[in-house]
Amino acid sequence: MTVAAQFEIEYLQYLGPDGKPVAELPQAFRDPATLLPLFKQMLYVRTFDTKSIALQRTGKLGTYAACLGHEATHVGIGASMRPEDVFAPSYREYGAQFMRGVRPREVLLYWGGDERGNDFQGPKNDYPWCVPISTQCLMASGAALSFKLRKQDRVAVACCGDGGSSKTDFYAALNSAGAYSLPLVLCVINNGWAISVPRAAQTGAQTLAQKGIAGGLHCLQVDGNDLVAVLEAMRRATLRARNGEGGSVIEFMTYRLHDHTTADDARRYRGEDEVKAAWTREPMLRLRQYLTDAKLWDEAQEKAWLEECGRLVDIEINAYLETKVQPVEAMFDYLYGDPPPDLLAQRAAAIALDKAALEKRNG
Amino acid sequence: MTVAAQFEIEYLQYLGPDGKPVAELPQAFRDPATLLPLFKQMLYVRTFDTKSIALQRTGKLGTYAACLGHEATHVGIGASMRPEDVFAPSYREYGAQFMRGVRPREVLLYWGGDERGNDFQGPKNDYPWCVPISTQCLMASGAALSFKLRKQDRVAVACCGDGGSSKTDFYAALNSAGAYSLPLVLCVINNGWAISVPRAAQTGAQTLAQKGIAGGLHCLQVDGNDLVAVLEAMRRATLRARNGEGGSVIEFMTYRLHDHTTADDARRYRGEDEVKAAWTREPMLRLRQYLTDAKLWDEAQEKAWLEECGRLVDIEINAYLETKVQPVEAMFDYLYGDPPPDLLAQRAAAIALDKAALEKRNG
Amino acid sequence: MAEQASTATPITLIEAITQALAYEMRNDPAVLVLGEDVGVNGGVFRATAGLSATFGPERVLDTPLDETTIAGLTVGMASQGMKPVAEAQFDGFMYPMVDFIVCHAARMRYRTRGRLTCPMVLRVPWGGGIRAPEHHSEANESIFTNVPGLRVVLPSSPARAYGLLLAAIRDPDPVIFMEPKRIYRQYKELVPDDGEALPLDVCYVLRDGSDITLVTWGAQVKETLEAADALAKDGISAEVIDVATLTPLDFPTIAESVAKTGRCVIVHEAAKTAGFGAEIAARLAEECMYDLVAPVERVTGYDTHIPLFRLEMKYLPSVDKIVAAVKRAMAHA
Amino acid sequence: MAEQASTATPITLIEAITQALAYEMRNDPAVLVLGEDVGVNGGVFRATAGLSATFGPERVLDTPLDETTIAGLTVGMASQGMKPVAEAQFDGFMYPMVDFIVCHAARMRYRTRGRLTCPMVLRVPWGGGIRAPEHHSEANESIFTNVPGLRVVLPSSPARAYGLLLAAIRDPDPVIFMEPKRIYRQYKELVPDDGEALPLDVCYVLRDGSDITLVTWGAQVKETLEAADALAKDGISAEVIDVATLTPLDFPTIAESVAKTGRCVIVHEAAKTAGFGAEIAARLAEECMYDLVAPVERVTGYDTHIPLFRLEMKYLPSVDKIVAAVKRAMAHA
Ligand SMILES: Cc1ncc(C[n+]2csc(CCOP(=O)(O)OP(=O)(O)O)c2C)c(N)n1
Ligand SMILES: Cc1ncc(C[n+]2csc(CCOP(=O)(O)OP(=O)(O)O)c2C)c(N)n1
Ligand SMILES: [Mg+2]
Ligand SMILES: [Mg+2]
Repeated sequence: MTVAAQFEIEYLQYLGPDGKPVAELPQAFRDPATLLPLFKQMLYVRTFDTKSIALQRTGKLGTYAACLGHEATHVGIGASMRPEDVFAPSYREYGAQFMRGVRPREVLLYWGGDERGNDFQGPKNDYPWCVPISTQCLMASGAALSFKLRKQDRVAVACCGDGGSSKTDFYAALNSAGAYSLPLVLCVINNGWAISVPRAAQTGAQTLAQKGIAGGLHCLQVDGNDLVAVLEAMRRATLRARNGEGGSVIEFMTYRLHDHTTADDARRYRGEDEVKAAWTREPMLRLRQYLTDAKLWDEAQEKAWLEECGRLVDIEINAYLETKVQPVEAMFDYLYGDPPPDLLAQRAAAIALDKAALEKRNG
Repeated sequence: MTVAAQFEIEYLQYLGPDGKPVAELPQAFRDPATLLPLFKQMLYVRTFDTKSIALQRTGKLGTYAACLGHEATHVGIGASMRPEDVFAPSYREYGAQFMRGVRPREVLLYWGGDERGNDFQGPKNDYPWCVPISTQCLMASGAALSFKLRKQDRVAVACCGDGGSSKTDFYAALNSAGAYSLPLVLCVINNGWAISVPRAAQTGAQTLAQKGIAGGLHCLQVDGNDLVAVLEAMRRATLRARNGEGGSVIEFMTYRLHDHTTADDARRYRGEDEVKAAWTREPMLRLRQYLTDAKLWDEAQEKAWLEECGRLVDIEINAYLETKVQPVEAMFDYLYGDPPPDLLAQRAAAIALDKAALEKRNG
Repeated sequence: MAEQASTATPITLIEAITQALAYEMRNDPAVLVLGEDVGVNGGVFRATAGLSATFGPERVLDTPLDETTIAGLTVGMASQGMKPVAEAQFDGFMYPMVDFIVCHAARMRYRTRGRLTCPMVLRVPWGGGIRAPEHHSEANESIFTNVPGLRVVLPSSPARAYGLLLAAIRDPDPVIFMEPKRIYRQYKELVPDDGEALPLDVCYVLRDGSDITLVTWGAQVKETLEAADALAKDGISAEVIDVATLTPLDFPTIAESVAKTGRCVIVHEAAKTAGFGAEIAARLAEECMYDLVAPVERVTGYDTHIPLFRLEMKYLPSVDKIVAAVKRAMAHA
Repeated sequence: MAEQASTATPITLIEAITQALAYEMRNDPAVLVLGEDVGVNGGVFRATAGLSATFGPERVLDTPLDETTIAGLTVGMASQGMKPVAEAQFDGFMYPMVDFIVCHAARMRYRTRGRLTCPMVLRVPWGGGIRAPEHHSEANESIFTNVPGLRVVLPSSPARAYGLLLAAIRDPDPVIFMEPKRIYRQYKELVPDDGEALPLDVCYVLRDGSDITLVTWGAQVKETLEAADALAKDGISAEVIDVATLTPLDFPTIAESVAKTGRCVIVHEAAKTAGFGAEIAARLAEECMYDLVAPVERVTGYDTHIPLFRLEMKYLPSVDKIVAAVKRAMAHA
């Protein structure tokens, strides 16, 4: 038999679900102290997530996509990027975005029905949340192409889900990244479900990582609940990107512990057992154990930090709740850099109508 | 290192460019006599191709996409299908289509600007020529899905080019074929060029066959100038499909010996040397030699058969040239099964206009 | 739920959709449903609730998450003798389907001179007003209205949803079936599960009037009828037409009304410029000029994207906007 | 060829495109060109001929064969500070780009409140009449005319092609730039390579007249001007307007003309129903009713697909069809 090509996909895991190392930790992350701030960040993210869900349940937020269970993957990705890199999220990677300077109030504004949530005060070039699945991956490929053409030492990182890895835009992203050898890292966050559709129904591929083979990319599958594995995978991929070795597809194996969004009811389509089992593998548990074993963390510290997180998140929530609705003209003011006359006339009419309505209401 | 997955892509070649076997021929094609009718068909296709180009050059045909150099791949694919299977061509696989009963006059009508060329009198369920690249692959996947759902023992076979394998629709086809485990054979005919863009610029993948890995499909790379390799690859893939083992991606390595179409001038973008080298590997040469060595073919036979081919093709050309232009109402009559009143009014107006113009012209 | 299909309780528009799907799946084995989350989950709006349980997963297919895939598989199946009813989960996710709809669905019959056809339906929850996230609120019917070979249908009541969906599935050609999600559960009405389809190229006169014709479709039918009520109090008699089948358009029904009233206001939630209202106004300018005593008006979404939900109601046509336009028209004699 | 850019010989429309691209690539390092076969091959219509040799392959990118890819990469680059000019090889291959154009290009500024923008151009050879294969002859401008945030431009002379393409590249927002391929090489005119852009929201009055206004765009400008000549012989004075920038539309220029002439015939090659002509007729019905002495007419492609080339000329508007419509309009007083 003549062989035309051969491939092998590596799997990375360092911390087992019980917090014990299952392999020698990579050099860069061998000192547990480097992990501590990220663990704290994961706790902060979970606090934010919990409070956001509560906010939605009390009618103070629109539909919200929780990130429960994804904290290690999200925070690890964010931690692996440089400020000048560009991040292209889907819609639940708050952990990564906070690391890049997106403010929680911006997240809330977006899910609260206000476009200003996308006007990040921190990472000015990062992409906004992206509702059309996986289109962010291809835009990120375009961003990476622009870096390469301008010889900028920058990497584009995009996230999508297991469902998103079926989307043609995801394939277009990896195809183009391969064709142009781009500094692109495609992070496939496999949380087992795309709303109600299980991973197995998305594709006949054994791993989602292997999709990268289709474009000649570097492929890795990692335990996405293991922060160390996430960091190591991202380290390798961003290094390759910076060295001109091209793009990567990384599959992060994690689990969506919450409903798809607050508009969803996962009990319709998935069993309790599966969720229960997933809770034993969730990312906080093992990292807390590992840091506790390393004498870097204890219950008291956790309690204090969670209180601090609550306080910090509440500041953001209040800032969100206090943000006034945009004036009616906001729907006209960001459409064109050079707005056409007809639009300006509509704008004026809308303002007049709004004023009249207000006056009517006020008697 | 923990390995998540491993893959190997097999390469098939049986007849070398010189017509000598390079490996033991597969059982099914060991008797050279089985190859003879297909060789004759390849010669017929080349005759048709040559005459079609001439027809275009003399203004009797519109833009025409030649198939020079692809004969083994095309004829081999067509020969491997059953009548009840469905074929989804791109736009140059005449060799496959003739095997399925498409008439040369239909090919000419299509390129001659007449929709009736797609109204195949032979394979009633085959797809028409498909100009939007690779969309036929995804339609074929839908056809395969319909076979599977209705438990029909039928296979869908689609062809696209090396360029076409970059198209998102191609990826969607392989993704869906994998997800539903469909009886689909995706034939990627790698002729080195997509108009002016070389294969290397399409993707970073070492082979195009490996794209199938992204969907968990069976992958093969074959020498597309070697009819035996083509037949064997198709035999394996269609067998898998019929056995419920799912879809395949086969990469056929061949070469586009002609310009992309008659509207193209390949000298603008590719060197003479490459073309010259390709002529030494073209499919007729080796098969002729092999059959000659097997005492099944000689120059006299070839001469006689080519004459017969010329005669047969001329009948088709004449039938094409004699086909009257459709009446003006033809542009209305196949739009809706149940045409709406406004359209019927436009139809009547168009007929009246046409009649008036004719009368004016005739004095 | 499919099982309740034949009971005689009033149902909502979304239940009427389910009822029609279930009816036709029982009636015709070639009919199947596909889309994201349409299976066990029953669709994000519950349009396919119960169908998987009743008809099995082979007739209610969850697809991989890719709209190109849904469109392509649908065209592939339809051209091989099945009658697929595909779902786009939301209006804003329909764009990747445009290529297959325009290049293949709308052309299959034409291209092959009738040898292959494409009897498919694409169902799409359509329009704004439900406080949903981005791309869940778009009124994008005019992407398809200039494409020959398609039918674009947009029902606005449970009964019309039922009858028109049956008609759409039975039609031998591709139908884009847009469902005004804002009124999915607005009210219930009795919709006998009798399998009776409605004609596909007919506009519905919902209210008779003599002073002005209000032409609308989709969720805006609600505001338009409310506006007509309000106007009646002011002594203005408005005729209300639900276009329901945008293309091919039943213009004669509109023309007949305008011949009577002499005035016309067109209401739709899509952006104004080149929205489908333009076509109706154009036909009026071509064919009814001598009937018109007042300029035509369009009350529509502004020429900008529908904002996120904090502002969306200010974008949409409202009763006030419609009433104001009618009053302007009534000032002409 | 880029090198000939500054010579003072008359050039064709397609050469004017090349000249504008070369000018702006010299002028602005952020500008780059991408598409299928745009590199060494210089584009299937030679629009980018010579650019790769002059500016190098890093500014003239051949893409993998996928229009989704082209659109996505373009939006990605544009949102990161480059000014990409993408080419769709033919009109019929533009549909897979719709998603990125509508969901991202047209919304980038809006969605991010101006934080990110999308200054890109999508060039598309447009329309029928060149005896080309299937999907090479489509007039599909109305796919985009109802989409806020875009500009749709369609020049019809070498000088307008040059000036409008420069304007499109410099515009801070996405521009769909459709090029009437039938008249790519119809005639030559002097187009100084002075880098002067034309305004993007202006209709061009190509011929003054007093009896009727003919409104058109693209290749049909040719037939419309010829019709005006023919009508002049019959004593009918037709004003001819090239819309050129469809959206945002410069309606005042059209209204002003109709105020003078009282009659209007709109000519375009896209199918009639919901073609962009509908928008112009609608504006007339809304804003110019009292000026009109005759019903508006649209002379357009029929509501069917443009046939393959044996019949395509019977589909397209012709001088005869335009003249007949004008004569009908002139019968009204
Ligand atoms: C193009 C498109 N189609 C459908 C949807 C609706 N939708 C939102 S999220 C989702 C599932 C996504 O699953 P996955 O990619 O696995 O990401 P996850 O939500 O699990 O993080 C779907 C179908 C969408 N947003 N965009
Ligand atoms: C969607 C689409 N984009 C562009 C084209 C124009 N086009 C026709 S053939 C071709 C190249 C195809 O190359 P390949 O897939 O390798 O097939 P080959 O012609 O070599 O057989 C291109 C770009 C098209 N037909 N469809
Ligand atoms: Mg998921
Ligand atoms: Mg090729």
